[in-house]
Amino acid sequence: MSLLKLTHLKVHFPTQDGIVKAVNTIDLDIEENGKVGLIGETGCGKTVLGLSIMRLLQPDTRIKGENVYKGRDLLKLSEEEMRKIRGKEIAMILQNPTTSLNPVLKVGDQIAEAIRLHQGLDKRAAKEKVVEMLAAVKIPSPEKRANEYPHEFSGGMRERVMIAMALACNPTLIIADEPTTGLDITIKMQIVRLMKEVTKQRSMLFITHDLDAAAEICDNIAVMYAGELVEYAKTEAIFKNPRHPYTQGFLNSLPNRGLKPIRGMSPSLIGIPNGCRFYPRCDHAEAACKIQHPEMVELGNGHFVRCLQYDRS
Amino acid sequence: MLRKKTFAIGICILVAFSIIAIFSPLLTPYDPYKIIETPLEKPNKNHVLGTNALGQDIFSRLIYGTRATLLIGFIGALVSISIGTFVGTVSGYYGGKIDEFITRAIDIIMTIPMFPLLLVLSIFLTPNMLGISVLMGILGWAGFSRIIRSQVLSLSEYNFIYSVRAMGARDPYIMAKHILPNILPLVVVKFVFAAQNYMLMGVGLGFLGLGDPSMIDWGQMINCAYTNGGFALGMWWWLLPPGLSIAFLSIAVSLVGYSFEDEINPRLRRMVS
Amino acid sequence: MIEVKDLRKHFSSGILKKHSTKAVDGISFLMERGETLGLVGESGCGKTTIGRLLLRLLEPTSGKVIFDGIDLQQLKKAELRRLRPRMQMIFQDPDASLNPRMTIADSIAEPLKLWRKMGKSELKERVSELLEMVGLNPEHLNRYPYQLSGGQNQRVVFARVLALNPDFIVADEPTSSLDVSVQAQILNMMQELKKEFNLTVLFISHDLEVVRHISDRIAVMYRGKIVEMGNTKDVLGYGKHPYTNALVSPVVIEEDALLQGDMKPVNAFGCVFYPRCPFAAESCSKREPEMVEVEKGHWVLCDKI
Amino acid sequence: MYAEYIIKRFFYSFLAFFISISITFSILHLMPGDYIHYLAPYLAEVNPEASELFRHQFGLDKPIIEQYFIYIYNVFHGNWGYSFQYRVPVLKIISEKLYWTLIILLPSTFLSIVIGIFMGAHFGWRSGTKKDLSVLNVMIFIRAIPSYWWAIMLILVFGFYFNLFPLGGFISISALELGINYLDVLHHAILPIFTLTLCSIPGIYYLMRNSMLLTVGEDYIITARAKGLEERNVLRKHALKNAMLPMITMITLECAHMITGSIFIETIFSWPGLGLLTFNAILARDLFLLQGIFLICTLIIIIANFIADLSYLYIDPRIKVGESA
Repeated sequence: MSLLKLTHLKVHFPTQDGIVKAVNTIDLDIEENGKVGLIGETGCGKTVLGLSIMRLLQPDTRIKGENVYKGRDLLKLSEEEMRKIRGKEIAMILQNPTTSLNPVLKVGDQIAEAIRLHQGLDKRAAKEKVVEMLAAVKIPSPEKRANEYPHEFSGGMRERVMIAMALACNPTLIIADEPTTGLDITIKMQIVRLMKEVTKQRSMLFITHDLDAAAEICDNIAVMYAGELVEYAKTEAIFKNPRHPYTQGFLNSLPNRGLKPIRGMSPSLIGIPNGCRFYPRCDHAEAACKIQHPEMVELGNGHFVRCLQYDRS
Repeated sequence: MLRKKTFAIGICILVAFSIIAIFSPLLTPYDPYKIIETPLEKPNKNHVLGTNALGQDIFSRLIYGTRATLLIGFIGALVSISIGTFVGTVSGYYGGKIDEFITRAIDIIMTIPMFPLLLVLSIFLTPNMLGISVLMGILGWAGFSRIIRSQVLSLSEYNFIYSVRAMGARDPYIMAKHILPNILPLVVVKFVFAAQNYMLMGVGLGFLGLGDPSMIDWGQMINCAYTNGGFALGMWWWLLPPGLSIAFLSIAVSLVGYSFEDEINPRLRRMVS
Repeated sequence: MIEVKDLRKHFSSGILKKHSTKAVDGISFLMERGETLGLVGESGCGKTTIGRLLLRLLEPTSGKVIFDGIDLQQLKKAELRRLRPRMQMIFQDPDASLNPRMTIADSIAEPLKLWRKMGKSELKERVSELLEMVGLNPEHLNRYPYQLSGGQNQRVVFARVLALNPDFIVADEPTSSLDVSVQAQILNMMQELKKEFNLTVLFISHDLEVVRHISDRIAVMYRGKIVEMGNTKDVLGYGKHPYTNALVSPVVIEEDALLQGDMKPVNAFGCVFYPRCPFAAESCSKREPEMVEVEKGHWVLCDKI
Repeated sequence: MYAEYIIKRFFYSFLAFFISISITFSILHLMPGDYIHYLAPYLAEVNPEASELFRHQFGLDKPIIEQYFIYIYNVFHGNWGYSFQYRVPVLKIISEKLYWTLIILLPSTFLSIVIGIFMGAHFGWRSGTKKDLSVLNVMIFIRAIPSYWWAIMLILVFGFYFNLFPLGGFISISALELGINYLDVLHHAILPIFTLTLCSIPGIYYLMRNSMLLTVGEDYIITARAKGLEERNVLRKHALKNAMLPMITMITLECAHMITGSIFIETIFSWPGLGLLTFNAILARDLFLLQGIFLICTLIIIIANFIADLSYLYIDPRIKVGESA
């Protein structure tokens, strides 16, 4: 059953240089207990997508489409109703734990905040819960650590705090934005395992550019390029049988898969041309690609691709 | 858009004041020093703003007063900004022990109140405008140099400074060619605000009776009107014009400064993954 | 080409109480002409410091760097400056490696103006030539860094560095802020340029896979020390040190309880890796291990070998 | 770490005061000419013997190093010299006048900090709205007009035309008979306090607004929202404390501005505090008194600074491990 269903989601916001079309017509389904990996490179709009689900973008952002969570369209809720969902129903792990934790508040208090707010616990009960959460993310001597400040934690430990904070109110859905970026490799694997463990009974949207991490955690993977999804499939299928030229190129450019680059660079999200967005970098490009914008087509078995090679309708 | 307009207005007013200052002799109907008429005259056909207690033409004095104020602001700002830029750049660029020493020294200098010190010193100095404005500049560079230092420091963290050094460029070259152009906008903004500050202070000194007696300045005019009873007698044409002039000038400088500042402040960054 | 002897760099802070941080703690190695040495390690292990020490952009606490037979520590400032064109550095964030107020053409021309006497037309020609070499068009010449992408800016940085025909380059994580599809472009370009210019490269990275592709030899660093060094194949295929193995096939090793970047040793005597080592024995905490040559040219810093 | 931090701060405060003393000393001794001519020009001309006596009494015939130590000793023992104008020890008259200055300085410092910070935080949080921009413009306007001009204008409007407040002084004539009455003093103090507060608010407001603008964009603010916190709690619990950090130093720097402002305002309102004392000392060229005033101003600022440094201990956890100390 679908837990979160994005339909024709568009997120645009004005800047001095023009309107940034960060997210353009995205349809995405997250099932109950499903883990979807959202893969994309810098500036493809994946963080904006995550924030727009939580409605945490600046007020001048224009969001269109539907964003249905448990039968309710989040975009139509009042700010107060939305606030009650944040942290409680849907929790978010923001990018970069160093800047995402408040430097002048104790780690324990930052976690307790959400617990007290959503679960109405008193100070002592909340504190117990905090220690429990810190222990759940395997932070050693949690009682002591709860009273420390973020700068006393290492990068990996801060990431654990972010996870504990997200888990604090037992949310149904977690949106994790690049939780492994910037971590050293030995620590990264620990975080990935931890995330896998704590999301066993939950749904998750895992936003990352790290394919290995996504492969470890997610059942399905959505590949995003220049503000739209270009491929969506089971994790295995993405790795073994990528169909979109971008996905293929992306995989091949990984250092452990041959380091074969894709030529050119990602387009800017301002003033995107018609036609296929990957067209200028694509080796399979044809004349039609320049004019016709391809639609998502299903190749069977839950494998969707946005490419004219397959879109022969 | 709005800021561009305020900037233009501010600049226009400033230019007008400068023209008044430069061409004062051509604009004044009377010699501002000369005692021509009966004292304490009300505004009339001959004297737009009447005459003061000595019988000098207030309007002419007002026009001449522009010079002193603008000069004090400009010279004071020039001195303090030059010293501040130099010290701040050296401190931020070299870092290490030099920086630590300079930073500590500035911390300490900043706790010494400049204006009371200026008053103490003014007892010894024969009041002359150039001396006073240079002295104000010398006393006032510390806070500014701290701002420049932190800017240079964050610039030095950018690797382009490192890579030019790795290329074998000399330090003075790097400072002149790579650091200065990058801090210049900040320097300009601070210059404008410093000039405003020194103008107000210059007029303030005049008001306290510490101005250059050989120059006409608005502060002395206010002081004169205030102490000679212009206030109690309700002679607004004597008291108001110099005060309004400094207020008007200061607002103009403010407009320029804040519009500049808006321009150089890093825009709030938008989030695109 | 490069010889490093027992290099140390300690940073100290604090006025009443001195806190000393051993960023680089007794490192020695040799680099042959034309070779690429990959220096791998986690953030804060001191690898960036080594890069800067090698070019004497930082003064070491002790130890020697010998560059092509010249002891850098003995040089006067002016002598060192004259040597600068022969050794260059490339940094992690390409956008910050270029002066935002200079055009691309000016940035590339700068080293030439500093060191080579050239006429205007000759200079222009050379700049275009360099630009083409790194795969950019003449249309980029009059742009500013913010108008270019990260990958393009890194190309500009390469052009600028190569303008002086250096012998030795320290590349400090040149691709880690780039996207993978662009990273591959830059790495490939680097390989080509390396051959063309017969460069000796110290390639600093935290990404083993990247280093595997680009290096002839690898040195693995942990907390200011090189724990393993040898040919790429040997180190990555038959790694001996437990830390190297943890990097290659991430087994779970305990996270350091200490702060990142804070290099205070847990135990002044023992092995640096002792607190996290799955094979640690009692003795490891007491005695500092010594570098052992397990095979020819393959060194490991571990007592258990 | 606490101890190291406090000791360090104390040391710097002490050093600052020490340097101020050295400045006053060197002003006295390094200025060109015989400084007795500055101090007591008539005395020096008319009566050379008296001026000799004077030199001797003040130890001015001793070697300069010795004088320096004597001077420092004197300053730390409360002997700040003698006011020619009032014929009393400098410290005595200063401490009398300080009381009156504090009556207007303390309330206006408190008020302007509270109002400035509140407004800065409020509008920095909602920056870009119409209200924010108009408040900003009003503040720029207030700031641009010098304090002495505000004082004159306010007296004109509230004292002269509306007759709501006295034109100056600190007590009414009736007090000569009835004795000093607190309400009467308060009535006199309101306008100077108001003026000083008005002139000090914009500076603090502007700094706080900028600090808030930077804080609003921080990631941890988004984290707080993502937790589902109410907007006012995000502001109160997360933004305010962080935005306040850089403010503490700034506020103490503003103190110097306020002291300067009070010199003008007291003069115009004839308020019998340090400011008016300064004005009179300048008129009478009472050097020792001016030096004393300078030292006391330094001392006020140093103390304010020290308090600010200590308050960082409570508000900035990073100091405890000595990172930003």
